[in-house]
Amino acid sequence: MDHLVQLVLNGLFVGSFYALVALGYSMVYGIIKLLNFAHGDIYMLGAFAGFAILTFGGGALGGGSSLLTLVIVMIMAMVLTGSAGLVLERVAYRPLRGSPRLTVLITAVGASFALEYGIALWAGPNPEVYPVQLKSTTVHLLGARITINQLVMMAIAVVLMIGLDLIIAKTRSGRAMRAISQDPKACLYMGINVDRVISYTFFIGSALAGAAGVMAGAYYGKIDFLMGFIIGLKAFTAAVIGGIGNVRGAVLGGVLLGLLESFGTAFLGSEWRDVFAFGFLIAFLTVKPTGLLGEKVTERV
Amino acid sequence: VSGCGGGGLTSGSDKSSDDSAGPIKLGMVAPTSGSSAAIGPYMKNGAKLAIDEINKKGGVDGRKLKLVVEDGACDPKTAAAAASKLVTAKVTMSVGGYCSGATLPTLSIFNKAKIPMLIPAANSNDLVDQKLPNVFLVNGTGTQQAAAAVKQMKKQGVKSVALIDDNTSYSKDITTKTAEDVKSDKSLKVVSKQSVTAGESDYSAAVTAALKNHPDFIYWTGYYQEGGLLIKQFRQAGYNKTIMVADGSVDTKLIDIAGKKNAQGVLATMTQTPQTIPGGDKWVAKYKKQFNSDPGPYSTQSYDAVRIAAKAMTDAKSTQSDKIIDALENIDGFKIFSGPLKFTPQHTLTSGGFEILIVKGTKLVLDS
Amino acid sequence: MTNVLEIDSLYVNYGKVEALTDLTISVGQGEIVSLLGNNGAGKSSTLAAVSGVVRPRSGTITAFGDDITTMTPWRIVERGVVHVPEGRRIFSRLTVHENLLIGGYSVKDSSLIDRRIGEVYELLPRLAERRTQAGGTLSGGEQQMLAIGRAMVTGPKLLMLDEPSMGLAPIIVAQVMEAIRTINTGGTAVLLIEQNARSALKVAHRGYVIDSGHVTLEGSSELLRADSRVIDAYLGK
Amino acid sequence: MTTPLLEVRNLQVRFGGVQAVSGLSFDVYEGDVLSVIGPNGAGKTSAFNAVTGFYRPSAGTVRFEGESIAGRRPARIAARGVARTFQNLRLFGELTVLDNVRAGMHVRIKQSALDAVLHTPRYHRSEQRATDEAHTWLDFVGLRSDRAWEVRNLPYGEQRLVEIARALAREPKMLLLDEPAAGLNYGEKERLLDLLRRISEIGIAVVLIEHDMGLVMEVSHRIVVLNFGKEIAEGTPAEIRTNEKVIEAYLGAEDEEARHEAEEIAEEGRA
Amino acid sequence: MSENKGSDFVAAVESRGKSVKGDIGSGLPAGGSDGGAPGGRARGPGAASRFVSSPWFGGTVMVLAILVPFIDSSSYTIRVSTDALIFVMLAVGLNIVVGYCGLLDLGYAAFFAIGAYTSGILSTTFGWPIIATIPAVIAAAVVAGLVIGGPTLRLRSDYLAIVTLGFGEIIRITANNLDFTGGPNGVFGIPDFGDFGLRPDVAIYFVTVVIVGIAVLASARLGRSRLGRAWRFVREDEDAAEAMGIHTYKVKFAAYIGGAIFGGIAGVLFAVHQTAISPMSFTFLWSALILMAVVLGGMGSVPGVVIGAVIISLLPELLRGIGNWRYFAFGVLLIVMMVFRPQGIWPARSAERTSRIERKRAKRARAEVSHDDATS
Ligand SMILES: Nc1ncnc2c1ncn2[C@@H]1O[C@H](COP(=O)(O)OP(=O)(O)OP(=O)(O)O)[C@@H](O)[C@H]1O
Ligand SMILES: Nc1ncnc2c1ncn2[C@@H]1O[C@H](COP(=O)(O)OP(=O)(O)OP(=O)(O)O)[C@@H](O)[C@H]1O
Ligand SMILES: CC(C)C[C@H](N)C(=O)O
Ligand SMILES: [Mg+2]
Ligand SMILES: [Mg+2]
Repeated sequence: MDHLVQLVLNGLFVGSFYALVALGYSMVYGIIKLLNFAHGDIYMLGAFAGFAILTFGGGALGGGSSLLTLVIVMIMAMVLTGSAGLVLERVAYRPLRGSPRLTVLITAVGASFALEYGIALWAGPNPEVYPVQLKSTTVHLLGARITINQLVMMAIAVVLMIGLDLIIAKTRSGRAMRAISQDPKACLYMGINVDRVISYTFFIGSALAGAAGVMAGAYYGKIDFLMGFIIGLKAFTAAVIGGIGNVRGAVLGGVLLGLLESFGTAFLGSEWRDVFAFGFLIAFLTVKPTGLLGEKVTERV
Repeated sequence: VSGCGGGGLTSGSDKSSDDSAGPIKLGMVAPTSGSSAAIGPYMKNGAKLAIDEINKKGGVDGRKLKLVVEDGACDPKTAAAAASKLVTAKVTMSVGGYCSGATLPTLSIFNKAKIPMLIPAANSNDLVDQKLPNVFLVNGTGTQQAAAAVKQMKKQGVKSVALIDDNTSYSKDITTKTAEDVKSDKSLKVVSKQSVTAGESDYSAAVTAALKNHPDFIYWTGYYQEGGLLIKQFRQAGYNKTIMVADGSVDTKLIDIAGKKNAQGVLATMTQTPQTIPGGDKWVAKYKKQFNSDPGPYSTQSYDAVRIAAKAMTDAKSTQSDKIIDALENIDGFKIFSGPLKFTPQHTLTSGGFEILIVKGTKLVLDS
Repeated sequence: MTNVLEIDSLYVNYGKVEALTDLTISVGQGEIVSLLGNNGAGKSSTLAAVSGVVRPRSGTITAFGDDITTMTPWRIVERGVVHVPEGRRIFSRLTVHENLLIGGYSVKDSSLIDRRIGEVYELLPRLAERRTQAGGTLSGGEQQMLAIGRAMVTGPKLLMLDEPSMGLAPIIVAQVMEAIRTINTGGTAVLLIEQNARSALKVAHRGYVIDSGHVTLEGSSELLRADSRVIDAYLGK
Repeated sequence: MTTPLLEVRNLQVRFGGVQAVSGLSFDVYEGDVLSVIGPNGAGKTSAFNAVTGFYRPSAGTVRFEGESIAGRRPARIAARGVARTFQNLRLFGELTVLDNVRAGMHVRIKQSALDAVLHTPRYHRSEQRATDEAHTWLDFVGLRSDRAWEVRNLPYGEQRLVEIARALAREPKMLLLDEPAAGLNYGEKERLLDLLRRISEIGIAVVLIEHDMGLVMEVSHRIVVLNFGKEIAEGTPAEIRTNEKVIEAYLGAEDEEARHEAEEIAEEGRA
Repeated sequence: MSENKGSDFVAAVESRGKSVKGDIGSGLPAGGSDGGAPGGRARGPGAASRFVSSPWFGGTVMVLAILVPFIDSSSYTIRVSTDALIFVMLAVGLNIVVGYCGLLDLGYAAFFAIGAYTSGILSTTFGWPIIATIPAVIAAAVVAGLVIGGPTLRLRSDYLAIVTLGFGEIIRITANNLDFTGGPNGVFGIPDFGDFGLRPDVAIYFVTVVIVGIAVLASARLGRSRLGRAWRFVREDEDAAEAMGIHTYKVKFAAYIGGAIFGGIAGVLFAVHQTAISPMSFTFLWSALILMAVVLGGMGSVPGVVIGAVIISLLPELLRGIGNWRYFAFGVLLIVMMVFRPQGIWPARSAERTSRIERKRAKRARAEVSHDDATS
């Protein structure tokens, strides 16, 4: 029983981390259907930005490991990665907006390489250790252990999800995002500044990834230039499973993936974890071909 | 029918034997990109140090040594291309090879080109299983390391052990061999075997699974990047018994990542290194002076590989493959960091020279 | 300044194809002006150039006294020049109501948007019935109504309609033409493209006939309706 | 007449709460030109979609040549000899005109993948035939544009013709056309009218959805009028034109002005 | 261009018909289908592009490939050329799935792995001659394609992408975990086809040239067949294809299986060439790189895809010289190339050779009574 609760908690926590990265992914993905293979690298960039700020500006920030310092660093890193996202969009994605969708895949992978090896050139290929790390008390929940930090991070994921969901569902910009995702050209007739809305989305998506990167650094303690690769794939998986372009779905997808991994490890052993998770997802999609929350639209002919 | 690339289409290899002129080239395939990109420079510097020393003393047979490094990226295809590039560059010997998986396809390339290999790091048994005459391992094998690990477990009177690897051939090799050794012992039991995926951050699922049956000893056989995280996450999960790591994790970064407190008392199976043997600090200082950084994993083995290569060529009085191989097989007692060198008939080290290290403060030191 | 729109010597090309060559037309305050022409004559291209979706090669476009030739589409919409493109371009996964809201994207005052949407529902009750249905699942005619309604929410001062009667039942065509007249009496100038030349000339004050990218005939609707060339080519009989 | 080619009985199509078609019945006989008219949203396209397999009917039967086809896959129904066009053009935009028409012949081309790889005589023969036939149909519909161009670069009216040629190339027994006259100008409608007649002449039953009354009245043998998913009238053009129910639902009876206008519009095409 | 009729109207329509989307509003977004063609696509085929789509081009490339060892027979050149050819085979195979049929496959390396492992295991553990493993590889690829394609090919776009990605990972991890596949060490000591009196690597190179040459030809011919057209119909508009009686599911299946066979045979070549295979060679990155070759070259265009594969395969090798900057430069170059050639390096050109068509038309005009009296 305790063990089972522990598995659930592990899964929820890992899942909420995936969700955090998947949120930004899903936004960008939703609006321009971009298979943004550089998203994970923006996350990595966020982690390194936080690292640099803490290392070189640590003194100015008081050097303490208070939560406040971390929040400030996180905001700075978010601005930085958000801007990086803007530049990336401008340089590598916008010029290809009228071309077949998959061409952007090339520039995305190109950007991914450039970011990874750019950081490797700058910071060296060795992993770095975060100068400030979260220390946390463990609490017991139904016999399983979880730390306050973990609870906080799960809460952050949920809050962000609700916030983004509201933005997308209720606001003017959100509606514009959805409209662009369906027919960007038609949006011009509506007076929507398509470039700006897409930039805005990229900024938010990348800033979220940056925030997740700083959190990963502060929580796990280790960062390296390839840290974004696997999590980028997981975020992609979560975003699709959740239902394309649906941020609520992205979070659910992330959590589902986390739980699958946790239970897969327990049932089949850790070496079969991903086989279990992917096997389940494939089976799931065959039964429900539009993902967790993707609505089923009878397409008109 | 021969082009500017040299060699014919029909000859056994395109390596022409220009024996006499110019420096003797030593080739090294090492990762400078990909997930093991950090290791490349360590190996390269180690080899460079040895070459400089040897050249300062007049080189081999009056000819200078020259190092040619190619990126293998820890990827089989890239490594194979790198090896071919070295063949084309006419290296006399190979002193590289870090990832076993990426080194395997290079064996036949070097073999067909008749280039003897001294592999400084990669150490899967599969490398010597093909019994290729040109392949020599300078690092202790998984079997030897597993034996050292089990010896330590017994010494501590451990009853149950959890083995964790990272699913790569090197790592799994050690856990498999360890499990085999453990099986032959009634008092000891493997209660959990886990394989994690390198490159992730959260190993709580594996940690939970490993701790399910309450082991008194954990042996991690992967690299320090994940090793550090695992130690930290095991400690966070309340595990306070022994954790031991294998040589891929021996780097002070392990302690940084795990956190100094968490890492205290962590053991490691490792061949001797200058950091741990008396007098080694002089070597370390020299390395530091030349490269302005600390030596890292496999700096020493690469250093030794070059020295062994030089020794063999000197003994053979030739740069011809057969003669070098003969000379290598006949080396006895040549001093390298892991002890006096003598190759077994399988071309592995007679004694792996494995020792147990322990984390004390911010350093890994010999466990006394 | 009596003309809301002045197009002067406009040239538009797609790659090597010249769609408009030296096209000059104008729309006066409170006017309904129709564009007639064969398939591929350049009618849609004219509207596209005005709304900024296509960049002209040369020539000037002036709306309400401002040069809008090189302005971005959203700036042009902000000036009250609204284009209902051919092919409807409904946002298929947004609901009918959301489609109307998007029409109000450039309107800052949300109560104004609500009021205009109310008016649209009144004018086109079919849309009110379907307000939560996804735009893509509407019937062809319903989509056309939505496209027109959506433009009305934008609050146009100059409304450009590209074949609004396409796919509409006769009774609705009459209604739409009536609606155009109503919108126009409210002070909105209208530039109208219609294959249905008869009803177009009935509702319009003036018209232009375009062929191969430039104007070949212009005049009041009565004049055009009586012109033998127009009768032969567009009205029949 | 004998057994109908197409027999639709009590057809129903629903989407969640929307009953798009509720209990529609009609027959199509060989040699027929049948028009389906009705207000926007009456369920005409939905009925087409149910007949051609794109929507699954929620109830009712659809028989083609006596065999039930309701709920079959569109490809299967098409293979039996039912071809259609779409209300919004559904051409293969990036492919050439010829390739678009060859699509219609797909099921008739006898050629295996191996033939293609080895370039056997059978391959050359079948390709040749496909090309020839494609030209025949394009000539038949009177396409003037170059057939080697990507179809999306053609003027709209020409694209309509390509879509019809593609459907004809299927050599169907029955052809369903969803608003083929939409977006065509006067002259092009005239040509379409002629084309429809010729299609009927070569023995293909035509079912037409159209809002252009001129065309409908001119070409149809019979007309079925739908409203709210149900048939409200059926008869010859003359009968339908004077049917009060139809005038009320479709042409507008309350409003004299609108009715007048509608009639005028109807007249226009007849010229 | 059309010599018949000669009316001004026809000429006008035709000159319009040639239109291509050029510079419609700079920086404006264009939704998928509005994207438009690259400048010149619908223009009459220029000499260069006519050459590329003619059999001469294939022949020339083939001759060049055969000449490589005679120009530079260094071990390195032979190796990277062989690698590039194998990559060409993969790209051409994936092009069937992605380029022709429009199915986004992110796990293509799975079939590559299945081919390599089947061949590797049969030839080492069971001692089969390598050539004899090819039928078994084809069978294995087909079975795998059926198993994974069966339930999933109904999925649209990115859901299919995830499923294939998952499939790729499942295959790799399974190979890593099972004993008979050699676990993480994989299979080694794989024999070659025999040396035909040549240097072993040169012999492998020539065998590869032949097999890949056949494969490229076959895929190009498939693309110009009934099945190839059906793939493109499905890619362009599934519903319209269905309405034409094309069983879209079967057609997608055919593409998927076809791709699987190409991938499997490429796997055999890879196994022989590497002599040692392990799960490390079949990672997601590989699938992504193959896909990139297809997109970079020009989806659906066989010459394009061949060029794309050669670039993706050789570029990192060419960049070896700049050391640590290698992958950084690779990334930047990818972006630059794509921004300058957004449709791919050699995009598919769907326009047919006008001459042949016009010949037909002229013949017809003579032979038949024209129905289109309405036009004149
Ligand atoms: N996106 C485009 N790419 C290439 N050519 C185009 C494009 N849009 C229009 N054209 C060409 O420009 C010319 C003018 O087209 P336009 O759409 O303005 O005509 P139109 O008068 O609106 O015709 P229709 O009545 O068919 O809508 C035509 O020859 C057309 O083929
Ligand atoms: N997938 C769907 N989901 C919900 N409602 C639908 C769907 N498809 C059609 N409808 C509704 O069913 C009704 C009938 O639509 P249909 O397209 O058949 O009309 P139609 O008679 O063809 O009209 P028009 O002449 O305007 O094309 C419409 O009110 C439409 O909104
Ligand atoms: C730690 C290293 C000696 C292991 C090496 N990477 C291998 O794969 O064999
Ligand atoms: Mg138009
Ligand atoms: Mg309809």
